[in-house]
Amino acid sequence: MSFNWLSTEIIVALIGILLLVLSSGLNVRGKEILTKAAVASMFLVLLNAIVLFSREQSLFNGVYVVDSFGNFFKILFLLAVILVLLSSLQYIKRFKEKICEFVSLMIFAAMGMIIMVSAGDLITLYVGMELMTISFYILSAFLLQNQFSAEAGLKYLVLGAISSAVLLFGMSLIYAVTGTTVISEIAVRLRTEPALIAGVVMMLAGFGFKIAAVPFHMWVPDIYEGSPIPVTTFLAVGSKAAGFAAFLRVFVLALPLAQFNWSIYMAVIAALTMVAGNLIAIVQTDVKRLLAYSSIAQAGYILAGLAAANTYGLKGMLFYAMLYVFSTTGAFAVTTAVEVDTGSTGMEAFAGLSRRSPMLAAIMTICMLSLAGIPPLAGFVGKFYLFSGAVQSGYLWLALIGLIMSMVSVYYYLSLTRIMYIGESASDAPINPGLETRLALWICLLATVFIGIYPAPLSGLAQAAIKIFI
Amino acid sequence: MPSLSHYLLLAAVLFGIGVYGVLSRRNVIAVLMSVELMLNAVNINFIAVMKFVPSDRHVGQVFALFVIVVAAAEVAVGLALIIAMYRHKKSVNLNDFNLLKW
Amino acid sequence: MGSKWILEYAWLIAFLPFLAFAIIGLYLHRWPKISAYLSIASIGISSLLALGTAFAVFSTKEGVVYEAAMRWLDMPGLRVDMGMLLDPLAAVMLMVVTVVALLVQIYSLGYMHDEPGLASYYAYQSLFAGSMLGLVLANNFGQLYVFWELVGVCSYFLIGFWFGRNSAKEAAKKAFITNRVGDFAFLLGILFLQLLFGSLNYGSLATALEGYNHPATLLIVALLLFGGSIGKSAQFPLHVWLPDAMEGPTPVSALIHAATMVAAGVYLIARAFFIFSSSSEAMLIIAVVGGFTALFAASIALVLNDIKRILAYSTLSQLGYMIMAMGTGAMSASMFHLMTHAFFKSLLFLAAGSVIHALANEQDIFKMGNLYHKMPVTAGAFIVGALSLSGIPPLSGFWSKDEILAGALGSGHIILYLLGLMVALMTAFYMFRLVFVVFFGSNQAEGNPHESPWIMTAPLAILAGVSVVAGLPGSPLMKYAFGHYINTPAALHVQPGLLTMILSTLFALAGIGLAWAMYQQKLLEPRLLVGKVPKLYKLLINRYYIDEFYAWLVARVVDKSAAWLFWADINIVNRLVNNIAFFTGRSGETLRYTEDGQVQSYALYMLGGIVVILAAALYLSDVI
Amino acid sequence: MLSNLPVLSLTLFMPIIGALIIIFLPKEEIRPIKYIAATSTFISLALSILIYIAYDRSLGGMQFIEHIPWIADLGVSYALGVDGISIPLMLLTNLIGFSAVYASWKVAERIKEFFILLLILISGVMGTFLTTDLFIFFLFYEVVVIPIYLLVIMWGSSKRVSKEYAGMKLTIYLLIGSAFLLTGIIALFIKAYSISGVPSMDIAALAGLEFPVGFQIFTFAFMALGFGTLLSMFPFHAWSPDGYAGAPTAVSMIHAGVLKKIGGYGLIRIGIYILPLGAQYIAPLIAVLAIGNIVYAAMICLSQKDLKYIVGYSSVSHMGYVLIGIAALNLVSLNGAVIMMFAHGVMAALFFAMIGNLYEKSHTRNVDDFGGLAHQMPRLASGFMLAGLASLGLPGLVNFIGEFTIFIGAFKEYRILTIIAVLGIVLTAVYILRTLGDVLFGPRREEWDELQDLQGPELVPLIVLGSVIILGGVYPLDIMSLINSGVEQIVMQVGLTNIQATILTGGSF
Repeated sequence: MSFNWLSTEIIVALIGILLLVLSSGLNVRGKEILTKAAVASMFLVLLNAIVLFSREQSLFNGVYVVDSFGNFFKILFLLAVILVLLSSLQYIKRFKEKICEFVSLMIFAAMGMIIMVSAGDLITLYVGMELMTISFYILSAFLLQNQFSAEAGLKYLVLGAISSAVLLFGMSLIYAVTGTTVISEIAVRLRTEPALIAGVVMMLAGFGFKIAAVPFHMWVPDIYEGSPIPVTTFLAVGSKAAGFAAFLRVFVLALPLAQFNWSIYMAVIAALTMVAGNLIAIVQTDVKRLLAYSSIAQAGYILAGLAAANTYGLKGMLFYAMLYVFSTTGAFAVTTAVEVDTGSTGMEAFAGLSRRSPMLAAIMTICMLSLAGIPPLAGFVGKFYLFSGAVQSGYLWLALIGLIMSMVSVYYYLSLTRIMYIGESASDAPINPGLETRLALWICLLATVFIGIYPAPLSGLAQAAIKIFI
Repeated sequence: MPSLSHYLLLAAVLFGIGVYGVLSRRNVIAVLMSVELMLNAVNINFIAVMKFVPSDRHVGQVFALFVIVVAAAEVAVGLALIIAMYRHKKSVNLNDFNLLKW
Repeated sequence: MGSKWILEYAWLIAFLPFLAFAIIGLYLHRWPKISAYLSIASIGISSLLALGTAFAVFSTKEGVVYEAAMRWLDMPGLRVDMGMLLDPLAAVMLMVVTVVALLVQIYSLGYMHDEPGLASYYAYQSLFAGSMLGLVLANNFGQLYVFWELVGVCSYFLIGFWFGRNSAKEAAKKAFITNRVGDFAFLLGILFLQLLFGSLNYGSLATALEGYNHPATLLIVALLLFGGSIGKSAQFPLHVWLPDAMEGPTPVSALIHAATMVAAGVYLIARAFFIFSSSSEAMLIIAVVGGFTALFAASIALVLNDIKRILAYSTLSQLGYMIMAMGTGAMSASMFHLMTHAFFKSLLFLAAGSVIHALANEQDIFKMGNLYHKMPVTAGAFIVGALSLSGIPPLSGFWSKDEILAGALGSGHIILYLLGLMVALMTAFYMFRLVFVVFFGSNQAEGNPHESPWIMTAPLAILAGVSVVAGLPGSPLMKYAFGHYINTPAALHVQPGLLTMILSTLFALAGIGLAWAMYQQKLLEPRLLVGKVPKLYKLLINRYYIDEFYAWLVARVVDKSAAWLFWADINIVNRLVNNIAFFTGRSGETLRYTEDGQVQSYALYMLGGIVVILAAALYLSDVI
Repeated sequence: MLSNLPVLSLTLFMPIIGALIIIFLPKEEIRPIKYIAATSTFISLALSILIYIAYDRSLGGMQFIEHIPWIADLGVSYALGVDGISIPLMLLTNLIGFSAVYASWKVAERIKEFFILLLILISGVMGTFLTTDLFIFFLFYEVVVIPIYLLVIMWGSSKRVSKEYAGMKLTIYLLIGSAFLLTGIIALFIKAYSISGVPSMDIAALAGLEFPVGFQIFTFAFMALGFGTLLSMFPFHAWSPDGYAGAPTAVSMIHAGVLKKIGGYGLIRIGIYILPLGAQYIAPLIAVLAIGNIVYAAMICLSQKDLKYIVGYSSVSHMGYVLIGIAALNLVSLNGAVIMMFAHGVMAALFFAMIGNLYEKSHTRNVDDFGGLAHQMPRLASGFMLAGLASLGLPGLVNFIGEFTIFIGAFKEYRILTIIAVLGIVLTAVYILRTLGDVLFGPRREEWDELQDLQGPELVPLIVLGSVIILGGVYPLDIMSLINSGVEQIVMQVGLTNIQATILTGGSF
């Protein structure tokens, strides 16, 4: 029976729905406990997903596939949602009685991502993507009273809809050329013709929107800045990873380079993304917006792996996506804690953080440096994989630009570090982020350091996950 | 008898009109409607291809249906957000929604 | 053969002072007296060893040559040993250095008795003695260079011993830097030797050089090596540091800046004579430089008033003499003069020091006078030294100077010979100008000068005695033994004839007479003479404006260009970096404004991006 | 006994262990924090001296090897090993690390954080010299960048430029240089993979491969840019004087003393060893730039008034010697480059320790503010004097060995350039003696009468570093034979021949 293979998906959906159902009639306190229970059960799902990592099966005539690639990302999304929720339990108290809706939407978004990466067919992919995206529209605007949040939701919706339309148009053109939407069959029936190229380019744009590649990145800073921080975090780590996973599966499996060499466009886009993201980040003064631009730059690095489209590159993408979860969540979790304490995410809110809470400052610094690719943190190994892949495919220039831009990025990360370490804070009271956030922070910190120092396990996992492409 | 390329051309034109609407209209509801045009262009493609390309007979139809459903959901959320935004700004003009920038 | 064993221990001669230095520096700096005794004891033992070594070396008719070495710096392609080459040349130098150093150190006990930094003074003295002896012992250029620099730094420390005085500070710096300029050339010379012959050992080089036939290269190498001599022996144009070096304590001037260290340049030429002599052009240049310095310095000495500076210029002049002799090929004559000069010039300095000491650091000779009666021993010693320096027979200076003059004549350099005579006359004049003004003049010194304590006069007496007899080994009385031992096949050895001797003596006597006439009998008023040639006097008293020229060079050329380069570093190199950073930030600032908050412009970027990519893709792929 | 223990790991991680212990100490426990820092660095120092003694020179090659496969698909191993080139630099690191702890004894603010960062820094620097794996090498190199930044901005000082500017410039400049380096490393790794079919980051294994000439030139250029920046190769030196001026004493000591040397070490161990043909092609250009270092920076020193700038620019100048030694690519010159790195490290560290001490007490570093300090502070003066004399290459001090050997070696390849380089010894003498004279000598100045001379812990840097300067200078045979055993192996293996086609003379292979 096929449903046995879908245990993760089913349980996640059930948790999301149950959360909604059970919450009705509970008071705020009860809802808070319920959300914690939901997070705990998500953790069990995560364990389950880890155990079932190596399962492989194609379901429903190939419309839905269970493979190690999908399983890798399932683990990633579950980790991400758990970490994000853990780190935001303090933050989301402000939603009061809507807290369960919020959490359940987060879980649905994760569900959408899971479907997206397991799709064996463009239709499934689209549906999963929309589940995720529509959840995010709502989540972005979850602070409805807040103009920024509402505006972010609306902007995301308009732009997201446009990008969906573009993506769909691309898919329809591919369908026109091949007559199929099953990903594994497209490759077989591919013919080089203008419609194919148009289709590929439009799909590239559609996925590019999700992963925030230049010039499809414009929504990112606004939406990241306006949304509630947990949503921003999940957008950054989850939505982006899902975008990459789908991107990867479709482009590498369905669109062989021999038919149409999309690799070079990827490379150029990757380079532009790194440059633009990092350069604009330099002048930012709001930490959320800064991290938004930084996440654009990160997308550029990961895209370099896709442009390479070889073992190192793909492995690097998976590797990087995973470590990106820890590093970014860690950075955002600190931001959340600071926001909860000071009510602001401006850089000045971080002043003197190292005196108030040395651990928070240290974690923020370490996570950011991991994003910048400073060893011995995880980001360095990830970049090493990605750029090794790029060099192997002949994109030495891309590697050079990427590495130089990484170093440029250190500038703004260190600017924030400087504020944290030598800035003068108004109050000297320590920030208490709460037990769950602490847990999330320590997980992020330890994972970032551990992966950086001993990357072999994660790299082995990534290796296993990409075997469908080789 | 129109061939596939005619349909594709039609879809492309429709998509183009949608794009134009998206870029030029200031009313956010009109923009959403333009997006619907773009999605409809996609649907035309799917249906036409299904008719002309000899394989997987029903996929195009199914896809189009999904698109329609999802688009409906999207619009539902969209309208809700527009109302929320209208409460803040007393406007549905996209140009006014620029608190978030730079 | 019984005394040969001592040669194996000759390294102790240099080692003991080093040991004393280390012990004083590490443990004894709080006990100045003990430091002093330790230092004197070590140099005392060294001088005994040096005498023993000399006996052993001169025990055979031809002179014993003994070489030993240990590896110091060793790798394929470069080997520098710490070794010792004992031959008559080294033996003579060892004797000279140890004896003078010993006497100076004893003398210093009196001269420096109430000095707070006595321990460090003796530490530097020991370090100097060790380095100088190491230099003498060296069997290769690498080692020579090492100790060459070390004596330089000792000189730096000792000139600047009274570091609280700005003048001493400046003089020390000047000495070191000027020497560095010479060493620049010297080091290049060494580099050439290593490059050309693959070795720095004297013996190997001499062998290698025999088959070498490349006069232009040899000329360059010889001149570069000579650069070291110019610096260390203060030849023109690098002579400027030596007069200033008189800022140091007088015993230091006696030891380092008269007798030993400054003679190292001469010793270098003697040691490397096989290189110099193989390039006749180089020899000529050396001779000319030496001769010129001799005359030039002597001319300045004529007009100065500072007792130590007069002696300093005299040293310059005499060093020029020695260098000139080397240039004419009269190597042994030059070395002979080096030896005698070491004795009588240190004698002169120590005697001058005794005077200065007695007069509470007064150095202007016209503020002295009639000291003969108050300081008889000092005066006597000084006069012996002055006579010897002037070349009055049978004092040591006479023999050595005559050999140099004979060498110049014998090698056919008539002009140099005449120049030498001229210098002899000038030397006698300025020395006896000094003698008459200081010891016999009618002026009365201020205060109540009295004879120095025995600890100072005893070394004077000994040195005076040595100055008298040191000429004997080079005289007919000992059958020119000096020239017999210290010789190389390439060197010229001319024994002065009777005529030369008489001529030079006459010139010296003429100088003395002139001084007597002008300063004792006042037959000729010096002021009138000055009035006759005011410009010449001004030129002389300003030392030919050479110091001013260097000061100008440093301030206007070196410092100006340094300031300019710093400006360039800040405004070009640094600004470039800053500008790159600035433009990076600036472009971020510019790009930032693409995010104008307008959804539709975002959409425009997206859709425009698609169009561009699509156009590029269609254009690049050959489907249409 | 030594062979059974992972002695290199122990040496390497001792400071980190110290840092970990300090993390768990309350920040008020000032004395234990300092003692732990001192103890852990002392253990490392003692171990490295032990390694120095126990290393078998007749055998040569890598010894005390530790090898644990680490990342299989990148061919990375946690591989440690030392040879004649790395031992002196490891020793240098620990000498300076130990001294730096004492030079920081009087740090007043955030003592706990300071020593944690300092210890991490020491371990990081050491790691680059101990590893035989290219990946780990780069990893350790970059590990140190961030602690340095934090140390500069938190404990640095602002004079001509602010410490924030100096720290940021230093960090970003070096990181961008390292981007080129890393690109080179990746290119090398990928190329080697395609040649041998096995991914490997082992330096020796990479050196065993024959890379095409064009690739070598290209990659070496990248590495030269990366390492050259770190070595403050003209004109990429702009970070160096400002950085040292802004940094706290211990960082200046470690940065100028050891960190910079990673550049030279990398050029030899990675550049020349793996890419000999590329090295030969690029070398003349490096030699020319080296002259830029030597003369240009020395000239600028003449116009400086801030003590730290003087030493900062002088270290740029001295790196020119190292560079020309490396560029000459023969046994003697490379030997000279290695010993010069060691010598300059000790000297610069001593200099900065003395300056730091003086600054701590007088709150100024301007030469004109001082004069006659030898009256009040004879010990400090002797420290200054020793460092200064070492800096100007006085025989009997270890720097002379480096300069002399480099000149001898370089003169074989570059006549004119070496002659200009030798000019450096004159310029160095001028600015060093000027500075020393103006600071230490001259009439006593009343305003500094209350300054305390060095005492207690402050003496440690002077004694430790000073004795090494003298010992190395008086008896260079031992350390040179060690260095030679390492350099000889590299030179023999890559078979460096006379330079034929080069970037300056043109020509092709």
